[in-house]
Amino acid sequence: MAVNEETLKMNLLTVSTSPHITSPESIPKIMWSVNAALVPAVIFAAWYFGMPAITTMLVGVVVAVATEYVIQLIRKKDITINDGSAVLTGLLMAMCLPPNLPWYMTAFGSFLAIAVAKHSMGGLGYNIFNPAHIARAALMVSWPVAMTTWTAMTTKADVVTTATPLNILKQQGYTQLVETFGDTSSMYQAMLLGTRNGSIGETSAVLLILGGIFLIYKGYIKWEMPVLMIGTVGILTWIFGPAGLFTGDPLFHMLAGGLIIGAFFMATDMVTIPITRKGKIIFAVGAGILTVLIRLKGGYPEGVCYSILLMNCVTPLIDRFVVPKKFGAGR
Amino acid sequence: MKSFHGGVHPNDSKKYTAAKPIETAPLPKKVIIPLRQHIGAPVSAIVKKGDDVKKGQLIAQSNAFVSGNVHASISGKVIDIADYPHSVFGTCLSIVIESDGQDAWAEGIPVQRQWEKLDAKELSGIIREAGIVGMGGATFPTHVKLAPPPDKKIDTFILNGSECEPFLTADYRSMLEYTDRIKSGVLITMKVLGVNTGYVGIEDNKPDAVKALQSAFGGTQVKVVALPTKYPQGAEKMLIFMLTNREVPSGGLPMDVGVVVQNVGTIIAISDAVTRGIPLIQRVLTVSGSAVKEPKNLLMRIGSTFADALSHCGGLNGELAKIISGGPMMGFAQSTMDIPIIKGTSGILFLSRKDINDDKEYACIHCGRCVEACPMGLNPSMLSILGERQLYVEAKEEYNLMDCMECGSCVYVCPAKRKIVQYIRYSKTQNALQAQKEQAKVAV
Amino acid sequence: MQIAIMALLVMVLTGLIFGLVLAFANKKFAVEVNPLIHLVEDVLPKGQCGSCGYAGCMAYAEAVVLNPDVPPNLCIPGKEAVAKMVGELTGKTAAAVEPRIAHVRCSGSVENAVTKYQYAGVQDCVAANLLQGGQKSCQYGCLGFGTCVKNCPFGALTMGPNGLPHVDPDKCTGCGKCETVCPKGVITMQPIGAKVSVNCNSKDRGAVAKKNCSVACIGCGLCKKNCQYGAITLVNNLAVVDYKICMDKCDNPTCFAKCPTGAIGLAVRDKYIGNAVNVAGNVAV
Amino acid sequence: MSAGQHDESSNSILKIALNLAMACFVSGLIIAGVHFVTADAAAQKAEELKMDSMKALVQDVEKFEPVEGKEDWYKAVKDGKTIAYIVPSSSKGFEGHMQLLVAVTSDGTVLNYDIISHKETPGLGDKANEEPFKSQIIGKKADGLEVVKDPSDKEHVQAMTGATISSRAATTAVAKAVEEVVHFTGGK
Amino acid sequence: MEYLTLFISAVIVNNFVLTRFLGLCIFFGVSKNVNASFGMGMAVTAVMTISSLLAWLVYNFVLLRLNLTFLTTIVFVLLIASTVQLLEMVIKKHVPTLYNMWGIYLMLIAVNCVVLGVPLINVESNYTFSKSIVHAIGSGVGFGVAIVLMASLREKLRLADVPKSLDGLGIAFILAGMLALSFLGFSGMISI
Amino acid sequence: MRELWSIFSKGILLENPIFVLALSLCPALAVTSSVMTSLTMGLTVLFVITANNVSISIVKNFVNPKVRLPVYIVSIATIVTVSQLVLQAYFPLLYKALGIYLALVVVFAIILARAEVFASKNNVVRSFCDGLGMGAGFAIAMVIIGGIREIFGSGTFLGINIMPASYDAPLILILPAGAFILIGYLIGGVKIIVQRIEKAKA
Ligand SMILES: Cc1cc2nc3c(=O)[nH]c(=O)nc-3n(C[C@H](O)[C@H](O)[C@H](O)COP(=O)(O)O)c2cc1C
Ligand SMILES: Cc1cc2nc3c(=O)[nH]c(=O)nc-3n(C[C@H](O)[C@H](O)[C@H](O)COP(=O)(O)O)c2cc1C
Ligand SMILES: Cc1cc2nc3c(=O)[nH]c(=O)nc-3n(C[C@H](O)[C@H](O)[C@H](O)COP(=O)(O)O)c2cc1C
Ligand SMILES: Cc1cc2nc3c(=O)[nH]c(=O)nc-3n(C[C@H](O)[C@H](O)[C@H](O)CO)c2cc1C
Ligand code: SF4
Ligand code: SF4
Ligand code: SF4
Ligand code: SF4
Ligand code: FES
Repeated sequence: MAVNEETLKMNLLTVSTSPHITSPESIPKIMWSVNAALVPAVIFAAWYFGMPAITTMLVGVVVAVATEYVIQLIRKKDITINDGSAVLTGLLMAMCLPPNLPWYMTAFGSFLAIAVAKHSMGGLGYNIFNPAHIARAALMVSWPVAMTTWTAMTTKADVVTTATPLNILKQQGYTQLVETFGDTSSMYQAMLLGTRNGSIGETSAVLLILGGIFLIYKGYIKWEMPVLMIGTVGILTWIFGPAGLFTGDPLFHMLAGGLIIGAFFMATDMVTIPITRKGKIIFAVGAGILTVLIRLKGGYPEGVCYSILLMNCVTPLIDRFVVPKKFGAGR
Repeated sequence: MKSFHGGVHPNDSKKYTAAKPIETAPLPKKVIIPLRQHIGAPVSAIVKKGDDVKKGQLIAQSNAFVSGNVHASISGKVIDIADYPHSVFGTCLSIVIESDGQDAWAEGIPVQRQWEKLDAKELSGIIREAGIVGMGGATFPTHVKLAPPPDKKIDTFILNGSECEPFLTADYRSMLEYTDRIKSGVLITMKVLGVNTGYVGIEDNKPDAVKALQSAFGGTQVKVVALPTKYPQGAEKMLIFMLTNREVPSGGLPMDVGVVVQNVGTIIAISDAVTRGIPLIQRVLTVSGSAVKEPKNLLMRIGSTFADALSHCGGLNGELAKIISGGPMMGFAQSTMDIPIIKGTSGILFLSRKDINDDKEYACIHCGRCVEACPMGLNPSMLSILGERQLYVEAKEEYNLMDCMECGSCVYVCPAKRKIVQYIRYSKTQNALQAQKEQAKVAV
Repeated sequence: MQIAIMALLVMVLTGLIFGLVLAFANKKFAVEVNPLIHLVEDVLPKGQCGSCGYAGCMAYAEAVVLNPDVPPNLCIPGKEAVAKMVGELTGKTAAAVEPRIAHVRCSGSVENAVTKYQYAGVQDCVAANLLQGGQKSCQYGCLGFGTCVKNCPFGALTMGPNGLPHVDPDKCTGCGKCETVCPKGVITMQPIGAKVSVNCNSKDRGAVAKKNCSVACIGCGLCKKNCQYGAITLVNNLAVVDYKICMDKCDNPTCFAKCPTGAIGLAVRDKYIGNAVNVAGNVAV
Repeated sequence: MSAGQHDESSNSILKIALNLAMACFVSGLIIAGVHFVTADAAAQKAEELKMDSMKALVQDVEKFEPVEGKEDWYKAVKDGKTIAYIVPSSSKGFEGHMQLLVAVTSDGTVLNYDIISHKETPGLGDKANEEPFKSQIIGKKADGLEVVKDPSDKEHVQAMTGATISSRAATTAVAKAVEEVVHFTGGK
Repeated sequence: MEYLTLFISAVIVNNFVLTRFLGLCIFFGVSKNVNASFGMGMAVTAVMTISSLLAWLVYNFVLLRLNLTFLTTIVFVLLIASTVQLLEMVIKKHVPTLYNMWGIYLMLIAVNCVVLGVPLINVESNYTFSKSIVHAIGSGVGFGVAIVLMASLREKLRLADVPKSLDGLGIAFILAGMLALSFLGFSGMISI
Repeated sequence: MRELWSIFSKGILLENPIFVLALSLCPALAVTSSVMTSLTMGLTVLFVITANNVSISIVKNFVNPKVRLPVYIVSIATIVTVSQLVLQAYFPLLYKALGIYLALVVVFAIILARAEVFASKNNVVRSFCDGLGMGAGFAIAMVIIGGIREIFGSGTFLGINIMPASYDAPLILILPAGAFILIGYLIGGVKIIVQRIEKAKA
């Protein structure tokens, strides 16, 4: 007995409400896993686009983390830059930018993402809009020319300005698009592997899907979301093809633009999407529909960013009306 | 296999004690018997300081129906009646008995009785006399449950053998070792209730218990069913849903769907009281956790302290961070070891730092895990946020606060480590307080 | 010129038509709202503290205007001045409001009081109180999580580094909100100008109280003996001052001089000065 | 108790109406007066403004005369000869309608143009009214007025980076004006 | 089709609040909760439609004919204010349920930018009678959509840890900015 | 005199119509993409509000309460129409730049609000000061917003290039989204300043 009393005296027991055990998941663990899931695509981008892409990603991450640090210092809050969420926001934002963007634009975007979109609303967990996308949309209106100037790596040394596949589609039409690649199968191959033009992190569909599958396996994202969002885009683009109903090229649209990275990594940002599974499904389908609407009808060639932001706007309404079924409420 | 919505799969940690037969703890030198070991009207002492009492002697009672008699668990002298620490209420008026070392039975017990010869009313009377309350943790007086109001037609009895809480193995060992008493207990209860259908629900991580009870109940109306292992399988609403496909309505009780659920320990106590005349003075409990040297299943007298239990289990094994009365999901953390074991104490856990998680609490990131884990179909995220902002009325009126059974599944899965259950309890108390105030206002 | 005349004509016609329509409609569809309500609401301090017993200032304004039984002096933060104005507006006479101020009846700071466990949970007194009455051994003492601080509608409370709330006498309006939210009933409203005050809330027997906290009231009764006017009584092992007697009769209080623990003392308002720090510094052990 | 209660007499319907009518009368007086004073100045300024904007399009000109049978058309006259037609035109831009004033010689060469209202993005689409885009269009005839995205093609109009739609809108509107003028004059 | 385009354009693509800055006072003032915002949206739509209708008639049959367009502002504003006041009185007396739903907002909008702005834009753009009505309804619905969205966002932020200095109006503006940023996705979709 | 000064000065900061009272927000966004239009609108409102306050305080006793609102509106509309006519005649370019918002001055809540809460209860001199102060507060706010938007969004001030040639202006500032966000932070900033002042006073 003496043993116990002594221990008790030296070290007061902890008292808290039940439950007393919790699962090993934590926010930093989730955030870092998502970062890890992006690594293959990041490495590919560094190889394919070279130094400019590396700089952009670095600037994106560093400025995001620094901004978060300074704001938390000013607001006298706990410093949480280690939880990986700022890193993730910075990285995802950079991955949605054209590789040759001037560094100050990247920095401005990172700053906006963290300072305006995230911390003005209270920080991690409170933001309503996807910070990375808010930053992208803001950059898009701030420097539209730079944001739509794409450099392609024909050979390692030779950089020329060309258009992204979606841009070609919007401006010149489908036939021209296929011609650029030679034939459809080499087009699909380029789209899948990522040897095509586009934002830093969006090109390699395979690696992104790989990362996404890792997250699904870990249970950090729901498989329904990417599948439904990409599926919706596929079905709708197939139906509303350029030459009448059911003449579209769904495969192209599913692989093009930021859809893959958006569907796996951005439409799944739990902070800014509905909380229930059903709500998440509505979100994914809605985002898919809006993406197609903007791609086919809108002024911009790509709509993933805006479709996710628009669905962010309606998320509180979805959460209000799509609620879990209470046990015992009658069936 | 069909299952209820939600739930979680914590590491069951039953390996510490699952293979350990129930050991009878040595006679305690002193017992502290709280007068509140049940839900309902409080009982008052009918002995005074200095009185000699015998084991099984009635020492506190109440005239109210919803109440539970209290008996001396050892023989000896009453040395104090005062406030003592209590595992649920903080402190409680308790009768302290110093053992005379005799452990002598009170007059007239034990007896031998043939339960088949008694009618339902007599059986029910015996159960009431014996001070039996729910031993699954809720400590609701059993005779009350067995006497439903006439408009509630009971047609099914369920024995809750799921023991879904991690660490605990008391019910499991009891099912293996006290199979006969369980059988008679169940049959007695069914006779009292006048029902023909009975179920025993056991989680499928205890296959030998399923087998043992299946052979025991062979040839009776009682079906023994193996249920998927998932917390909180043992919560009565889930159990009833799994076994009978009935949903206890929101705010309702099992009797609203014609069911009565009892815990294994309760049933054993019923059997003991009816067949041997022994009131509820002892119970089986699990002493476990990584901070205890020899985890065990113990049969202990009501009123023994947690310190007694620990000393029977070889003392501490390294640094102790938390003591829990009950299981890790729903039990109560204690600040001292001088806490008496009461009728509802199903286990005592001595946990070290590594068992518990006291990570920093983040803001909710709306991941929705809690929503998916909640067996009651609530939105725990919202409940916690509203609690945090003191919007408890909104939590009650728009987010079904009162339906939460505090099972803790939501907290278990939350990556932000939010203290959801505490916010919920906070909101519940604040709402109750507000209701009281309003009543007072109306009364004025 | 012609246009100017036309314009004049159109304008006058417009005015006449709308005027007629409105005036007619006014007669026909009139439903009066009492504008007094807004006037009264303007006068109220808008702390929305609820000390008047209504759900916010607007609700009280409505009640006091429409219901002749509702007295004009229910707004405690507004003190007499507001009561008088509301009275004038509504034509009701206001009884005097006794000016009062919050008083924290606990000195069980981090150093003085014994702690029984490490609390891990929501940093809120009501929430902590759910767990065996909180981390302090003394069941009556301040828990120090600042629920009162968070709830004071007038920002009059701050949490001191010693784990006790501090009342800013200049800001405190005596609304009593803190009194209602404190789960331990540590805060009471005390008349402004009280001479002495008891800085303890423990109803434990002396020995227990002493064990739990070095500055507790042990109910020894020395203060009672030392008060010649009989203003002090012992209730549940705790000294209680009858402020009315005390303030009316006593000029030179001596009751506290003999107190062995210092649980009773001069009600000097600024006894905590120097202690006020922001709430963030509040960490209960 | 209520502040709204006045003596009943002032509340007769007519009185109320007259009250408002009175206010309107005073207001009418003032407005009519000011209008009387400013009307001429306004008309004159408007005319000046129009001339200024037309002068900006066609330099060295004596006067502008309305073209008969064509609403809002003007011809720029110098030494008694019509040197250019000033024609309003419009087309659909990125966000909405774009209104232009185009100066075209009678043989269908673009002299100059001015976008007088538009909803294009500032800093992007609205550059269609500035150099260097403008000089690409000036001097071209109908066949050159087509937007391309090939820097080597000097025959046609180069799209502004990031604002192809606006480029196309401006060019189309100009081309429309040219066509109409050519149709009107017969291309001489 | 033309009407549909006009309608959709007014509702989303050229949303008055988010791209043309009209009616911001109520947009920020009444967007604290979803139900109130919904009522407000309906009230604005109703009032806007009625006043556009009357204003069109007055403008085309009186002011234009008499060459008195410089009186447009004053006549319109009087017209609208009186109509709203009349409407309010009538509803209050005869359709109390409707009044409870959005009557309280009526007076708020008697003098407000959108309600005056839309009729003015209608006559300025020379819309036909039916086009004016469609435009007014579309603008009202667009206003309703924006204010309800805004309210739902603000309701969510009520539970967030917004910095004290931004709490309230500040964060509402920032939200509106982000809402406008999102709505840019629709730009170029329809041009009128 | 002191009292008049305090009536005047509260409109500038403590009760600034845009940043604090949040009235008349539309022009603060719609016509502030350049300093010139901001200033014109600011001065117009300054004029209207002052003139109207004076006018209302003169006629307040002759107005039947049943038509108070319409009469006030007539007063405002008259003043606005006069401004419209004058601007149209002498500054047609500015008239065009302000567009429909000039007509909308009629319904800017701040003007009616001052008429209702101040001018209808105070004498001419005080109402004049109040109008001047509120108008000045409005105009200053407009110029601040317009200044920031023009300088950083276009790199110019009053149309003159002032930023280095390498300055790459973010267009967001002259678009709706940027305007909203900018004003959001300005409101936050003013709130902090106002609180500081009030604290210092207490
Ligand atoms: C006020 C109250 C009345 C109850 N009445 C009955 C009853 O009439 N019949 C019954 O079967 N159970 C009754 N119970 C017990 C519940 O069914 C259940 O056993 C108890 O709430 C604890 O369940 P738990 O351990 O699942 O939380 C009652 C409980 C309470 C709190
Ligand atoms: C989340 C939760 C889990 C529970 N788990 C068990 C369990 O594993 N075994 C058990 O006997 N009772 C469990 N209970 C209590 C039962 O709901 C129910 O109250 C009990 O079986 C009734 O029997 P009793 O009155 O004999 O205690 C649990 C209750 C809750 C709320
Ligand atoms: C904020 C923003 C504003 C835009 N505004 C215009 C515009 O005013 N006119 C235009 O033609 N294109 C505008 N665009 C670009 C179009 O969406 C489209 O991408 C462009 O016309 C393609 O032209 P490009 O092939 O020259 O890049 C804008 C894009 C953005 C992001
Ligand atoms: C699956 C997943 C996806 C995420 N996607 C994004 C994203 O698209 N943009 C972003 O800024 N942060 C993203 N985050 C990080 C995090 O949620 C973000 O920092 C918060 O939105 C900021 O409060 C993501 C996190 C997870 C776990
Ligand atoms: S504790 Fe309550 S809210 Fe949480 S999972 Fe259990 S029932 Fe649901
Ligand atoms: S599990 Fe935790 S973080 Fe996730 S939604 Fe629930 S409360 Fe929020
Ligand atoms: S006085 Fe304040 S800090 Fe202390 S217990 Fe009461 S509410 Fe908490
Ligand atoms: S300290 Fe208490 S009584 Fe004083 S103002 Fe604050 S809440 Fe009211
Ligand atoms: S200025 Fe208030 S609504 Fe436009």
